[in-house]
Parts: sequence; structure tokens; C-alpha cells
Amino acid sequence: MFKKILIANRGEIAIRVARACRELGICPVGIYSSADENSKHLRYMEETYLVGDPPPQSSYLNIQAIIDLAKASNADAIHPGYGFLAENPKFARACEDSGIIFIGPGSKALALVGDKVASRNTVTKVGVPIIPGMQIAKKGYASFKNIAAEVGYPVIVKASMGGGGKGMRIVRTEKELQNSIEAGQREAKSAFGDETVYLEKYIERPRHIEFQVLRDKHGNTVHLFERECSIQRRHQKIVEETPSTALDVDLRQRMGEAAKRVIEASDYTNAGTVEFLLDETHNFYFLEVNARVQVEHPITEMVTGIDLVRQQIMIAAGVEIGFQQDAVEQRGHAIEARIYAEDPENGFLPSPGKILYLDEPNGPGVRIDSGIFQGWDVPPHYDPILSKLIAWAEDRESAINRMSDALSYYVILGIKTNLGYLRRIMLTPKFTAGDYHTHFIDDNEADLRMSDDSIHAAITAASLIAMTGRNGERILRQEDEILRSTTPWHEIGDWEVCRDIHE
Amino acid sequence: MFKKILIANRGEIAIRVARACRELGICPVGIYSSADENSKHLRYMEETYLVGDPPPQSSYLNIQAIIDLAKASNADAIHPGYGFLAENPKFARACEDSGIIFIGPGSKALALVGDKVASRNTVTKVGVPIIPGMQIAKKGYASFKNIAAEVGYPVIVKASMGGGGKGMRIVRTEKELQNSIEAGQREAKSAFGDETVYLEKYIERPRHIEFQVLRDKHGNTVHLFERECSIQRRHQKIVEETPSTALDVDLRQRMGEAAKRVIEASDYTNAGTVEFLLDETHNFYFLEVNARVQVEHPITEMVTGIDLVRQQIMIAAGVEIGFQQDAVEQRGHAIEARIYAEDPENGFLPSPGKILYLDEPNGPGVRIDSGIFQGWDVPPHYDPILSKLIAWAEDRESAINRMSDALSYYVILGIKTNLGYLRRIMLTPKFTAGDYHTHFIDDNEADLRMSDDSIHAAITAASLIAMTGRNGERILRQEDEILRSTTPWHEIGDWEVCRDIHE
Amino acid sequence: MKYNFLCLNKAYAADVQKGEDEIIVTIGDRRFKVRELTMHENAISFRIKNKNYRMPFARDKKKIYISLEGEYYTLELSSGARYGSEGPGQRKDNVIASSMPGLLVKLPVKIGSKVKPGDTVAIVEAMKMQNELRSPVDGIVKSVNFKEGEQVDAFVSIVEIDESP
Amino acid sequence: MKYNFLCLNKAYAADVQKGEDEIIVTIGDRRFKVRELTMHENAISFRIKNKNYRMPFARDKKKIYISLEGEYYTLELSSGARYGSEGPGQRKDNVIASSMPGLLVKLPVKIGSKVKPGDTVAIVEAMKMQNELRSPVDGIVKSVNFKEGEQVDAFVSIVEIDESP
Repeated sequence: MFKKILIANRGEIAIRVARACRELGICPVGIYSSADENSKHLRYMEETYLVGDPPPQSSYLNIQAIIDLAKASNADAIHPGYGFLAENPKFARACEDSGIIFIGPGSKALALVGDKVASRNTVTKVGVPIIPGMQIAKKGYASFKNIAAEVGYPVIVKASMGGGGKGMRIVRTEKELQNSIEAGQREAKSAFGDETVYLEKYIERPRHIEFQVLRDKHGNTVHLFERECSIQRRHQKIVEETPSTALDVDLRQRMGEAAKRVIEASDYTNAGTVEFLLDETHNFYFLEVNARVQVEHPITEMVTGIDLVRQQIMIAAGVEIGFQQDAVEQRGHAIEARIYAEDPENGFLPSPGKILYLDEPNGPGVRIDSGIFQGWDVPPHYDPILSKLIAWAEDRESAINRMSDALSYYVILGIKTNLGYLRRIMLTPKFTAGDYHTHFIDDNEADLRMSDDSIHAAITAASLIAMTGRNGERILRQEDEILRSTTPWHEIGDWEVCRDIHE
Repeated sequence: MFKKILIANRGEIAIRVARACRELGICPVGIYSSADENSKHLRYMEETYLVGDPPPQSSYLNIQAIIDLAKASNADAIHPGYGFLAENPKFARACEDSGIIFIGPGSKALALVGDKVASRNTVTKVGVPIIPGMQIAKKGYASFKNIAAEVGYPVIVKASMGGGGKGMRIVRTEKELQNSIEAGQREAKSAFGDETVYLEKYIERPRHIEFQVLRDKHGNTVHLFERECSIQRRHQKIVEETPSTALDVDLRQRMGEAAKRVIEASDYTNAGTVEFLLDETHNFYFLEVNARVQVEHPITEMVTGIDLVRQQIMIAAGVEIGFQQDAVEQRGHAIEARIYAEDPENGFLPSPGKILYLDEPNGPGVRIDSGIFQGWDVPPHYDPILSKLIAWAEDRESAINRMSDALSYYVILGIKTNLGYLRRIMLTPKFTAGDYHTHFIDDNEADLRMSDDSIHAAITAASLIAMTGRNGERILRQEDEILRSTTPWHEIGDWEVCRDIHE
Repeated sequence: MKYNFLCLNKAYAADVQKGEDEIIVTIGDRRFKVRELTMHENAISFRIKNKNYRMPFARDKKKIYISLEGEYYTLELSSGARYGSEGPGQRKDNVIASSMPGLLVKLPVKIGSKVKPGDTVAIVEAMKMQNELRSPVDGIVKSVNFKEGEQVDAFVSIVEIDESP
Repeated sequence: MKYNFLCLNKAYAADVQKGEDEIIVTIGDRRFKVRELTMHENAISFRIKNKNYRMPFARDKKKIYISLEGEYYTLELSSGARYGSEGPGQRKDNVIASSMPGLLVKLPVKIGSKVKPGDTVAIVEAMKMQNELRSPVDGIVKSVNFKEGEQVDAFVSIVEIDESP
């Protein structure tokens, strides 16, 4: 087993990995940019090193500096976490060249699964369906027209270099096709400097379902069931759950086996996630392999009882997976909510700044992977994830209740966060019914809007706070309120005894 | 199902029960003494009522006041938590008489299992062994001598009304017997006002093993495996774990079945715990039934995935247990550490007072059931339990590491707590080996003593704190320490460059 | 005591009067009688009927942050002059500001540039996200207050535009 | 600067001197050079070799509470007069005090009572635990400073005894 692992990351995932190291008796080595001198992840490390200036390119993306620190600190291995260099084949290669174990798939497998065309070919060969459409971007209207006719409308035009929805056009009839291709090309050109577009079948109301797979260096492959990740804003997951309400035993089994075939065909080792789209008639299509520990890995840990980061480390160290597929069970239901420093009332814009007050919930079935503390100044340079709240319970309804309760006891003040928004998701009828897909956020806008009910109560409270300023003072105390209501904010409304000031 | 449950308790267990209510859509009603006006449990209630003055007799033990509040608030049921009125047959009876469901066994079963003699008789009838000795306290030296000879030395003389070790005498030879009986009688008389003593076989180095049982009103009984509770100070458990390192599959199965027979024979419903002593040759003896939710119930929840408080509520509401014995599985390993406001360096004396700083740990496999918050003044009137830290992991070693790490990130300042002591338990060789029994605390005193290593570092830090007083100031900053050591406090020692000031 | 707050881009004026056994807070035509209230170090608590409420809060120079049963409010104490004390506040259309703090990564205009509604006048980046600031008006850039590469605060004027008549 | 602390019933004297790029703390015959140190709101942090250390602390009027890698210290700033600045402090045998705050539930002595070593002179109760305070000496009760039913603080004299010669 390794003696020392350098963790090439920051925030909650660096802490998560450090904990796994400590529990295995491995010394975790941390790195930090100068913006992270006071960050929480340093508290969990046995050694820490300044890696560079705040911009990611100078610090957490600085391959040479990280390799140098790993050598200087005598680390056996590097865990990249997620994001930053986690799926960068050059980084994996640099580790390999330096005799340091990269905790993840090898650089070859990383390069393969990172290549859209190559990975689709691999997957098709082992009989796993992909979304019908062009395998390679083509030129000329004719080939677009033919393939669109073949897969059937609606179709979608996408930029080859694309991401984030840019250059995408949904086409419902052949009449619109040519215009859409041209518009897509223009947008792709301006966004990515490359006008290449391709076409595929458009899946209406898809669900995003992914399967967690582990594969060791001895050829053993197991999957740890699915995660449903259809609740997304700006194409980024914010709520995930397992089991998915969309799968039955048979479909789950078929998708799990498909995911294992994908991993095996890619000669991939370590933990990997196979992403699928699921359409309304329960056809599933391979999307891509995420070659890292996922942000949402805790929900799999909660239902299977298997520690994924520990498995990553052990697999990288050459240890065989110690259990068989049929020993893996889903117990209960788990949901994760990602807490971001962002403003849902303002287009989800990031909100760095100082955390003036922090109170994190706890209790049965509540897990928090947190990277923050009171008094910390959240730096503006990195991803706005602050922490992850995971609720586990015996069944889905209880897990939702537990999550919703925990969110309402999670207090972060001083910066904007999506805590209130996440709680509103839990209360949305479509979510509680389990009847949702990747357009959930758009389709349920009305249910997700902040209610104005309590604003006057907040103004009232703020006035009193502004007025007194003194701590611990009992301003007034009287026990004679006789009011009746069902929700607290109707009750707050009852503070107001005269609706018309002129009465 | 119930609409409203009054929770006749305070602190972490009141919060635990309130959470279960909220998750089931039941309105939790809280009560508080005037010492608890600002206590944390009130934050989890939908309604709260002042029950009386600080002394327990006036508040949390005040049967009439509690029944009155339950009626006034239209509560369907009362959950008593643990301690206070949880095992009081009069309270259960008062609930029954008022048409309020008592969430626990009925008053009859409570009375039966609370009666030492009656419960031993019941247990013996269903073939569950009890510690050999007197069934009923007898008078006259002859009967003591005969029974001692029958069960074999060593024997123990105990006060009938006893508890807390008072009036107890271990007797190793017949020569000491008469003196010991007389001394025990004197002590019993002065401690309990009743000189009655009895005699039983003394079990050397016993382990305290208990089994969690559930029984519904339809006659279904399941056990949820054992908890090992041998780490005790002043006859009170402070660390519990499951599974026990002392049981094998066969013994576990036999003890579990015995526990079920005890519960069934007592016509007991709801959650109950059957306590056993286990001797060094793996004989087990019935001790008593704990007719309540136990402080240590979370470790059972962590390994079985079954929510015990939810089960209590459902069983009380007449719902059938929804699973069979063979569906209950132990997954992984769980340990609980009880955090007390007490001073282990000073005879475990209670330490009420104001919590000036609080930082509670979190992360994978870490659960905290906490009743405290920063700024809270821990009242002197009640049990010193502050919170419970539970660590779950795939195996025992990882669970110990996780617990030990979590304890070192658990910071409570302003009052004395046993946090450091609990962490020392985790590091004690006998504990890590799983080789311990109820005398663990006494036998490992040397390993459990606070080390003096870091005291000078603390004095140094305190001097700097006393000197500066200003916040956020970087006093000195220099990165040129070149020191080598294995433990942090040796490293701290290396601050000291001149051992002899006169050099 | 009168306070003006900005919350979610709306302005609110509150008038607070302390009576003998109650505090009356008047907001527009609504009046709140607050009858039981304790200030803790970082929370305000009160009781309505039989329930205890607790609102954790924090504050810095200009803002008060409050948590209310799972929702979170940032209230800015405003002078009352800028936004007026009545009705929703109006941000000036000709002032371009970012609603998040971040790095000014692109500033494609200079003093004298002509802009049309929808033209990008600045791009601010924070936490891996780029936010394009577009002109809502037709006009000519009157002033530019930052340079590319500089850090900008939220709601601080980056560019001002002279509207075409 | 000189500080006297009481910790776990021992007295420590610390002398702090601020140099140009270091602080030297002298405790008895040990000397600590502290070279890198930051004070946060409720923690003190420093770096030794390649590890960051962080000691959360809190304080009230007389005490400083510090957490160090899983251990917890309460340090009482003492005047230095009562316990002296050298060597372990000695509590006076003839002063009976409780080491926990609590309720004085029993006081079986009064002024003039004769006591022997081991005699119970007071019982203090807190958190369901009774603590019996026994006389360590032979003597006569000189003063009684509380009544039964009163609340007593820790380390405050409840009874004083005139030792028999």
C-alpha cells in the first residue's frame, strides 16, 4: 500500500480524499494556491505545500509544479479528485513518467474515453446503443438530410467542439433543417472558433442516468448501480439520487451490464462512471465515460456501503476488489444536493465572498462533505461548490423529507447560496413524484421561484437588528399571541394586526 | 398514523425523536423547563410548551403537567425518549388512562421488566440463563454460605435496592463471606435505607452485550443484533460498538434468539433491549430489559439501516413490522462515543457552563446526534450528555480510525468534556485489539491518562493569545523551520532550541 | 427610526417605533406588531402562538443577512437617496455593472464607442463562469472605470453610456 | 510580558519576548522560539516544517481554552500571588471547595463543628451526580460561606477549617 498520497485538488474533495488516506494509514499531502492559504482542506493534511498563484493555470492545473512537489515530498501516488487535472491524459502520463502512481485509469484509457469518436466506436462494438446520428461530423446538406430522415425527427444539430448548449439547434421538420445547420455553424464558429457541427436524434425529456463501475488491475469488474442526475442547471447537476425512480429491476440489470462492457472494452481500470440518456420509452443510449471520482459519489456509498475513494486507492495500489457483483446491494435511498456559492435569483451567478455565519446540520442519515468554515473568504478563482449535503433514509419519501429538513437547518450567511433553491426543488410536486427529466429546472420555474411571503418578515427582522445592535438583549417578551395558521409565514403575517395603516 | 406526538424529553434525544416525527409527517410537540428556554431541541418542534421549573421533579418528571400539556395540545401520543419518565410504569399508565398512546411497552410490561425478581422468573421459564445465585434476597448466613458453595467462588454480595456499585462486595473465599455480607448490609442501609442484600456468582472480566429487539402488536418479533457496551465509567456506558468482537455467528444467533424469547415471554411490545453479561468462556447471562430507546441505538441503525425511532412510532401506531428476521443484516461496523460535559482529569465530575466555541465534525460515515450549540449555557440540572458521535465504516479498524479522526476535529471549548479521553480510548491497544471487558477503564488507566507532551505548547499558545488579543493579526510569518520528527508534539518540542536557558 | 432596505432589487422602507410592550414596524401600508423578541449573538428569536422561531443573522458594513425557515435574504441598508424610499428601486440603464464580483476579462469598448442594445460591453469572470454585460440602451460610451484584468466588485459601475436621444 | 497560568492544578509561568522575526516564550527552563504564527478570530495557526497546525481557542474573563490535535486545555490566568509562579500550585487543605459548580444539597457542619479527616463536610450536586466533599484535616469549622440549597461555583470556599495543632 502507498505511504504518501499527494492530493492535487482543493475544497471538499481534497478533504474527502485526505480522510480516506488517514483511514488507510496513508499520509495525505496537500497542495494549495496562495488564495487557499487558509482553506479548510489544509487542516486534513499531514504535509502541505504552496503550489502557485491563485489562477488555476498557475496552481491546480500546473502539471510540472505538482509533479515536482510530489517528488519533493516523496509521494507514491497522486489523487487528482474531480475537475482540474482529473481527466487529463497528459497529467496521468506525467505521473507515469515520473514513477508516481496516478490514482485513476491509465493515460491510455483516459485518452480513449476522452475521445468522443473513439469511445463511441468502442461502445458500439460491444453492443451498447449510442444516440442514432452521425458518428463523425460531415459536410454538405445532403448527408445531414439523409441521416435526419434515417433517425427520424426531431433531430439536434450540435457543435463538434461544443459544450454548454452553445451551437445547439433542435430541428423538428426537414423544412427547418438547412437554416438550423447554418445558424449552428455560425454560433459554433463564434463560440469555439470551429464551425464543424454534427447531427443526432433529439431525445425529448431524457433522464440522465449514470452507472458507477469499479475495475481492478486483475480484470474484475463490478458496477455499484445507478445515479439519477437529471436535475441540472446550466447543464450542471445540482441534485442526484439513487435508486432512480425510472428503472426497474430488469432495466437496471441491463444498463449495469452495459456499463461494465463499456469499461472493459476501454481497458479501463479504477473507478469510472458510464453516463447514459434514458428516453421516455426506456431506451438507453451511451453518452460518455467520466474517468474520475464523481462529485455525486457519496449517494452510491450511502446505499451500497462501499467507500469509493478507498476503492480507488486500493485498486491503484494493485489490490483486487474484495467482493463480487452479487454481493453489492442497494439499501435505502440517497439524495445529494450540491451547495454552491451562487445566486439562483440572479441567473445562478457565482457569489464569492466572506462566510459570516455558518451552521451545518447533522443527525441520522445526514452526511456533509464540506469545504467551508465560518470566517472563510470564498475565493473567486475556482468552482463555486461549497459543500455537499447527502441524505439517506429507508425510502425515497423519507430521504426527501430528511433532505428538505436538513437544508432548512443549513445556514450560510454572508454570501449567496442555492440552499433555498435546493429546498424548493425538494418540495416541487414533480420532484416528489419522481417524475422529472433534464428539463426539470426550466419546466418547473414557477414552483422553484422564491416566494414573497416572508419578505416583510425579513424586513421587519432586519429593522429590529439594525435598531438594536446589542447582543443578548431581550427586547420584548410577552406570551399572549393568539393566532392560528398553517404555515409559518401566514403566521408571521398575523404579526400585522392592521393591514391598512389608515384604519 | 399519529398526527401529533409530544416529546417528553430534552437534548439530543428530543431532537432525534422530533426528526423522526417530521420525516413521518407527524407534528412534534416539545416541552421545556425554564432552564431550557433557549435549548436546541425547541428548534425542531412545531409547538413548544413550558412544563415547569428547572428541577426535573418540577418539569421533565412532572407526570401531571406533561399529561396536561399533551391534552391541551391535542397530542395523540407521547414519546418519552430515554431517562426521565421513559421506564416509569405510572407514567405509561397515566397516558393510557388519558387516552394517549405511550410510545413504548404498555404499563404492565414495563412493570414486569422493571421488577428484578419477576423478570428473572420469566426469563428462566423460557430457558434463558441468569447469573447463578439467589433468586430472592434471603436472611441468615447459612443460606448465603450454601448458595455461595453451590455457585462456587468468587461470588458477589449486592444490595437489593442497589445501583452504582454501592453495597457491592466481591468475595473470593468462604472466610471473607460473613464480614462482606455485614459490610454490604451497612453500606446498603446507609445508601438506600434498606439493608437487604443478596448473593450471586461473580463474573470475572465480563463483557456487556445487549440485543436490540422489536416486537409489534401483532406478535412479530425480530432482533437487530447486538451492541457491545463494555466501555463504562462509573457503571455508565461511554463507548459502544457493533458487531461485538466477542461473538461468532453461532453465539450471536443463540443470544439473539434468547433475547427474542425474553421479550415474547414478557408480553412486551415496541423496541426493547435485552442486556446480557458474557463471561470469558462465552457463557451468557440475562441481566435486564431496557424498556426504552437506548442512548446507543444509532450504532444499530448504522449497521442494519433500520430507523429505530421510526419503528417505535409505527409499532405504537399498530403498524406491523415490515420485514422478517432473515432480512436483517449487519453491514460494516459502527461505534458510538458519548460526549459528556465532564472532566475526566477530575474524577469525571460534571462540568456545566457556557460553550464558547463549537465546531462539530462531519464527512463520510460520521453521524452526530447533537443537542448543543455555540453560545449555549449547559444547565447544571440534567444529565451531562451533550451529543453522540457515531462512526460507521466498512470494517472495525476503519471505524476506529474514523472515530478517532472525528473526535480530534470535534472542538468544544468553554466547558470540560470527555472528547480527549474518548480519543485516547480509541488509541488504547486493548481497545484497538477488541480485547476488553467492563473493567477496561480501570485496567487501562495508564494508557488513558492525558499526556503532558503538549502542555508547554498549550502554555505557549495561551501566552501568545493573552498577549495579542487582536483578531486576524499575523504576528510572525517565516517559512524556514527545518525540523524532523514523527509526532506533532515532538515537533512542537523542536520549537525549543535551547533546552537549557543558561547555555 | 426609519430604515431603507434593498432586497432582491426592490427597495423597502421600514419605520420602527418602540412602544411600551411592543415594537411596531411599518412597511408601506403594512404594520407589524412584534410582541416577543430576543436578540442573541447571531440570531433573533421570537414566539408566535406556541412555536419558537429563530432567525440566524449576520451583518457587515452595509448588509444584513437573514435565514428564515430555509430561505435566505440579503438586505442592503440603503441611504434612501439612491433608490428612493418608495416603490421598487430602479437601476440606471446607462450604468453597466456586474451583479457578481469577479475578474474583468474583456472590455471591448472604450470612451466614445457606439453601442446598441444587446452589445457586449464587458465580460466578468468568477468561479469558472463568464458573465457578459450587455448594453440595454443605444448610445456612446461616456466613461470606462476599469481595465481588463482588474478585479471588479458587484454593482460597481464599470462603463457608463450617454444615451442617444 | 509575564503570564502565570494554572493548568490541571499546576502553575506555569511564561515569559514572552517579541524579537524581530520571532517570539520567544520561556517556561521554566524551556524556551520556545515561535517563528510563524497567525491569529484568527478563534484560532491560532502556525506552520512547522511542512504541516499547518491550527489551535482553536476561546476565552472568557479569566480562562483561555485551547484545543490541540484532539486534546483540550483550560488555562487559568492567575495573578501569580495565590499559587506562586514557581512549581506546582498548592491548594490549601483547610479550605473546602467543590471542583464542579452545582447545588449545595447537604451541609452537615456548622461553625464550631469538630471534623476529622474523611468526614463529609458538604455535598454538591450537578447533572445527576453528587459529589461528597470530605475534610482532609483534623480541626474545627471556622467559617461556613453557603447555605443548603444554594448554588456554588467551582473552587470557591464553602467551608474553612481551623486545623488542630
